[in-house]
Amino acid sequence: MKAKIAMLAVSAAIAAIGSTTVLAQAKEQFFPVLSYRTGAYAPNGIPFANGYVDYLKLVNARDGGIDGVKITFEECETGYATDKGVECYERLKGKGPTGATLFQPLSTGITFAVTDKSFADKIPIITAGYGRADSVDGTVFGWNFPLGGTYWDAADMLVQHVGKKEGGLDKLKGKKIALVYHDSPYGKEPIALLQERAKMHGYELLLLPVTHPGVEQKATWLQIRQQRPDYVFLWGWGVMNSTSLKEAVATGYPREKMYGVWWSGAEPDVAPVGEAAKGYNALVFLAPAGQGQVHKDMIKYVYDKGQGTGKKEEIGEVLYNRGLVSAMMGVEGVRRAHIKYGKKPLTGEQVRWGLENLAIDKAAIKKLGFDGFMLPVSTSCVNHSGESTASIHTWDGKKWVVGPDHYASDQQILKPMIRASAEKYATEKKITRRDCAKEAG
Amino acid sequence: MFYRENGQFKSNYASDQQMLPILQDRVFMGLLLVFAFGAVPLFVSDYVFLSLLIPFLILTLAAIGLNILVGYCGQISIGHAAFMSVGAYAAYNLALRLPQLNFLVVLVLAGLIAAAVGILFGIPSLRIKGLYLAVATLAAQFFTDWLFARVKWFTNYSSSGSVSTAPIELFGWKVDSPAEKYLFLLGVLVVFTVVAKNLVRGHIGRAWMSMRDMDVAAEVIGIRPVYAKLTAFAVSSFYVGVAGALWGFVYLGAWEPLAFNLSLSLNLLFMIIIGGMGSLLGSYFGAAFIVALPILLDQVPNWLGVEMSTALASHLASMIFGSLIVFFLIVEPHGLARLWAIGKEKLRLWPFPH
Amino acid sequence: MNEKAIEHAHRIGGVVLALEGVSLAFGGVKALSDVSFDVREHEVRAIIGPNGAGKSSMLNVINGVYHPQQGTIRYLGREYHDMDPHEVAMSGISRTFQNLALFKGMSVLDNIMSGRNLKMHSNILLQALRIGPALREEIEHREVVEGIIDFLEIQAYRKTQVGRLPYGLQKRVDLARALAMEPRILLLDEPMAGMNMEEKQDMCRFILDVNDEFGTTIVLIEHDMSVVMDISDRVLVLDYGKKIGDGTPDEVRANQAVIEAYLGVSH
Amino acid sequence: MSKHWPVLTLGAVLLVGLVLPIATGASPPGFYVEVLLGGLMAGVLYSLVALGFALIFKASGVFNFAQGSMVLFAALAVARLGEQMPLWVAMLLAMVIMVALAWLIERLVLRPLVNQEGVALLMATLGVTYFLDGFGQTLWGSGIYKIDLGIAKEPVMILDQVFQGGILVNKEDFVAALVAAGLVASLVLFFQKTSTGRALRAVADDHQAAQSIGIPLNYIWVIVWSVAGFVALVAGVIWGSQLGVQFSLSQVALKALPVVILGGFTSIAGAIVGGLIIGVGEKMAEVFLGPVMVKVFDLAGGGIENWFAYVLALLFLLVRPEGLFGEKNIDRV
Repeated sequence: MKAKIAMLAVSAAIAAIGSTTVLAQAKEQFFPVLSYRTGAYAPNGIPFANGYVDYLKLVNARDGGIDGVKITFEECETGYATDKGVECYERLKGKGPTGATLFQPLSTGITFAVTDKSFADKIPIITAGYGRADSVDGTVFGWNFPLGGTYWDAADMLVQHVGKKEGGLDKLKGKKIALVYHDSPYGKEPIALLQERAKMHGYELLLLPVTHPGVEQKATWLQIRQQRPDYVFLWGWGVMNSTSLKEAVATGYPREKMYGVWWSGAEPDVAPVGEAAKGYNALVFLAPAGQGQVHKDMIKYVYDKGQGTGKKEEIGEVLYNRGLVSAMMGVEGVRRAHIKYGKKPLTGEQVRWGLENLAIDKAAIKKLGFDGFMLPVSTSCVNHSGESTASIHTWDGKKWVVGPDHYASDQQILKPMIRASAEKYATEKKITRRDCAKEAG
Repeated sequence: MFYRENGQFKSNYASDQQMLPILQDRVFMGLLLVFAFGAVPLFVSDYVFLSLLIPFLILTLAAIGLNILVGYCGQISIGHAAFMSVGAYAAYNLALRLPQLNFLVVLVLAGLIAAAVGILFGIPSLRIKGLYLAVATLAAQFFTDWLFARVKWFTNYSSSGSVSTAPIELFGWKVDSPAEKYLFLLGVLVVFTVVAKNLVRGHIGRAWMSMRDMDVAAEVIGIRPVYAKLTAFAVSSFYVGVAGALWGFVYLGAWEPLAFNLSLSLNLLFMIIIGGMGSLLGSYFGAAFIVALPILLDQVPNWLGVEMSTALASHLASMIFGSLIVFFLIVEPHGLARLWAIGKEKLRLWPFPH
Repeated sequence: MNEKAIEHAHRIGGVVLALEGVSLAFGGVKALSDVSFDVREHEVRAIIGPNGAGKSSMLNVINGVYHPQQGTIRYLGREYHDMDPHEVAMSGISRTFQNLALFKGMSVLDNIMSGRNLKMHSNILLQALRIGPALREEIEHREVVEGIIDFLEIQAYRKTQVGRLPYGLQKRVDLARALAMEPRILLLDEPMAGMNMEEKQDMCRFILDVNDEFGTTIVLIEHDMSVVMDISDRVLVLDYGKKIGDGTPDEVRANQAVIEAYLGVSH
Repeated sequence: MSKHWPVLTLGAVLLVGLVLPIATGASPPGFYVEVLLGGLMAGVLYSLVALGFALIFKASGVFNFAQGSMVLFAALAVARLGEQMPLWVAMLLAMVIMVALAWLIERLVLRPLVNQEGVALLMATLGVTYFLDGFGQTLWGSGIYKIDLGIAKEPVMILDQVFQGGILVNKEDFVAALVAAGLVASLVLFFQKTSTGRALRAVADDHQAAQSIGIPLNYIWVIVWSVAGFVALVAGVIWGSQLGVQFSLSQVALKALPVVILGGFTSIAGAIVGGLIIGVGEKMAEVFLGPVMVKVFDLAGGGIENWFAYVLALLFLLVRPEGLFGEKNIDRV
């Protein structure tokens, strides 16, 4: 008797939780949205998520969906925590008539965790400007798309930039570069490349990890003051960035010699320091701050109708724009796949083909309203990232000013590193490489 | 009416000392096991396996481990995720460096390594008590957080500091699908629960409980505090270490040191307090509660059809979670297991309450 | 003297426990100063004195809870100084407590079983699997404990959590736990405090039976003078941590210092 | 004298640790003084937060894990209210909110849980933590906000005649440390000199005795939690002005935990001295010991300050379980 009641209760509870997946055979494409609007990284997570979600809304409002297929989406709060992110992934992967289209985990830690799952679930993972550097290799990482560049690209470009400032990469010999990094997979990714380059050019690399969430950096900057490195590369996220700048001010380290990765160069990073952060530089890739055609559309079709996710005045911030671009690339992947599979809701596996055959050229960018906000991207089965190019922008105390130079990572250095690292992963996981030539045929 | 022990006489001490002396309990347990092993895999979705049942099983194991230390031996630890991480990294390195080892052997060895570390961090318990000890156990938490992030050998020189594991294989059985993982974990948990039950009702269990209830008196009747406390730390860390290895290998698959941070430790403590200190059953209840509650709270607005931003939903969930913790502590400080026992007591008398 | 008493007097043997010049202080407060006394095999030895006289401290010194700053303790001819309580317990001295120190979260049975812990040796692995020696051990010791339960007439409460029992029964469980250790010397710290007349009589009977049937030496702290004078062979009187009298009940009753100490306090 | 050996040993070890970098020439003197000052300034703040812990523990036996969340909550209140009104009004208003919060916590959490075990109370404060984190962010938002105390952020160089390269002092840090030190001093005075303060200590020493001389316990608890709220407010404003007001503030308070165990849960002097020891100790360890460890063990970066304080406190407790100034516990049977 009691057993029966208990069993009924258990099965009812399990059924209740499991049954949220209502299968409606509608003409809809489901986009899961992993975001973090709470916790230590919320100040950065919010604008990004707003941009991401707004773009999906815009596509529906302006174009009536992707080629007539309506976008549905659901947000899931990860709090930038890996286990919560995995739970969100599991919760959302089966939703929608064709399952989740693609995931953008927005955390390197979550990316690492779901990469393993992608092989079984056959759902692409876009990590635009983050994620694992070796996942460029599409023959091993069949489902990862580090579009626009990885941290190895970023680190490579920064070394090139400081080399240029010194008057040639050979001038870096004997110099000291400090990497102040978020002590997580995200912050550790660039180390391998910086070490490789250090071997080539003979600079000394100083590694200074900062513990999550990064509010305690006094000792780190005392060490910088003691060691007096020629350059400081900043690989921070959230509050860590502003704290680093604040400590740099406090220890008198010149901001002009500090270079952030593209996640360390947005408004929330410099705003708390304000005027004192003047001269600080960061990589900017794809989307700097500002407004263009897409933003006008956004205001017209979404915000003026009261459908906006965030505040109107925050449209055009660096992280907002990055959210827009990330969403756009996912949408374009689907649009591309429509060519092969028809204009209907697609599965993750079908979308992968679209993402592997992305060809967003200058004309397409202009048409999409992103003129001036991103550079062309094209991918292939072998190369899941596309060319990575970026510039440096500098905080002038009030706004970000983009510098004139474009940098591209040196494939001669990166390719063998990617190959070796992907090989190691393949061996560990017992994965056989895809044969791209065969698949194309 | 159905739940009666009248007429069930015990003719010898052996039968009186059984795990479940009452017939109805044995039947119920049998049915439950049949249901859990046989029926659940048939109708449960992958999502429920991966997000609810698998974490529930692993965390129950960890909660039993922590309960042995806190609930049975009375030594508070707020840094127990440290031993989970020791177990996880030990298992990772064993599996990596000795690939021919059977995974069960890896598990046990990982547990033993965690136990050794547990004993090390348990030494202060011989000198300090109560909340001092509790805060001191944070040393284990922060030290292991640091250790696995910094010493490259532990992560096999992974450039990102993140490690990932290959699927488990047991005697040719590839534990891969959610249902298989569930069955494997359920098996492990059942074995470990029986072992824990044996320990706590054996003389070592009495030694632990006597330490908890009145340590001076325990020593006066001949129980060695060093032995009682350190075995509790060892057994507890062993359990938690095994749970950590499973958390890494079966649930996460890939992880970084942050996966075993302070909030996991605190969650483990919540589990045993909400579930019931000094109760194995309570560990199950507590783990179920703590695993399911945030997920349920996350989805409630969805079910109700209320449009709500995820941020607000998650803040509300946090508030409700916090309030429920306080509420439970006020209403039933002895946890859900006590409520269960009271219910059973009532059932024993039903329908004649006098 | 009746026959039983004579027989009892014959059984009393040599000195098993002797304390010499024991002093104990906490910070500046002296709990015991230069106290010496001995205990003989099979006797019932009482320690009396007003509140704060140092009686409980005396027991704590004997079983190693406190380590005296000065003085020696000689037990079975061996001198010990910094023995820990569990070592003292191993050597055959057990005790009950003034303010019930039972294990409140455990059942009556488990409380008493824990008194057998020092005689149980199966290793942790065997216990985990509960096989072979571990299981046999549990059953063997359970039998002994059942004997004690019968002896103290608490059969009905075996599975009850000890915290839920009335005070008088808890005192009995406390005694049962101490007896389960099969001690050579049993220290009883106010075994009858807070009991009514009937309960006291029961307890007296139990103490004497233990002394008779098991031949256990008993050291007893008690406030109730009539009880003390009735059942003890020799009485030690403490006041402010000092020994003011020692001898048979009759001798002590006649001791001027003792009378003054008692008159000065409460009676 | 002999029973003070753990304290003396600790002193000796710390002294050697202090002298070593400069004696071995590992650090130029100017830089050394900078590290020392940095440690002291951080230490004063640790002392302040530790004082919050010690106060509540002393008066109500609660180990208040919610201290960090109170810091965040107070800072958020000041920052968001400060957008609407002058800063000092915002601070006053925030103080009123903190008192109300203290009253609510007493009413809804502590009173129903009176006489529960320490660990249950600890968990209850964890529940309060979750609640406050959610509530604070719902009420005030989860972005990053500013508190501008109007102190210049540029560092100043002092004593550049004495030391080569001079000593860099951050004015903001310096002011913060001064404020914290002032607050610590005034709290100590409050407890030693005022009648309410003495009543609080009476409660701490003996609940029943305090009640019997007519001090209402509930009233005392509200006061203590309000004082803790005030401490949180000041800490929140100081840290918030330095780091920006955002969620991570709640975690800075964790830094004060080793201070509390090192100093003794109930000791005000312990909180102060412990804070300074740990502030200086961890900075010294990170800057001077860290690089050595990285070289010797081939580590991926230092970061030993995260556990250094805990391990230091733990080792000390091993030889002296009651902490620096805690009261010794004698088991009674």
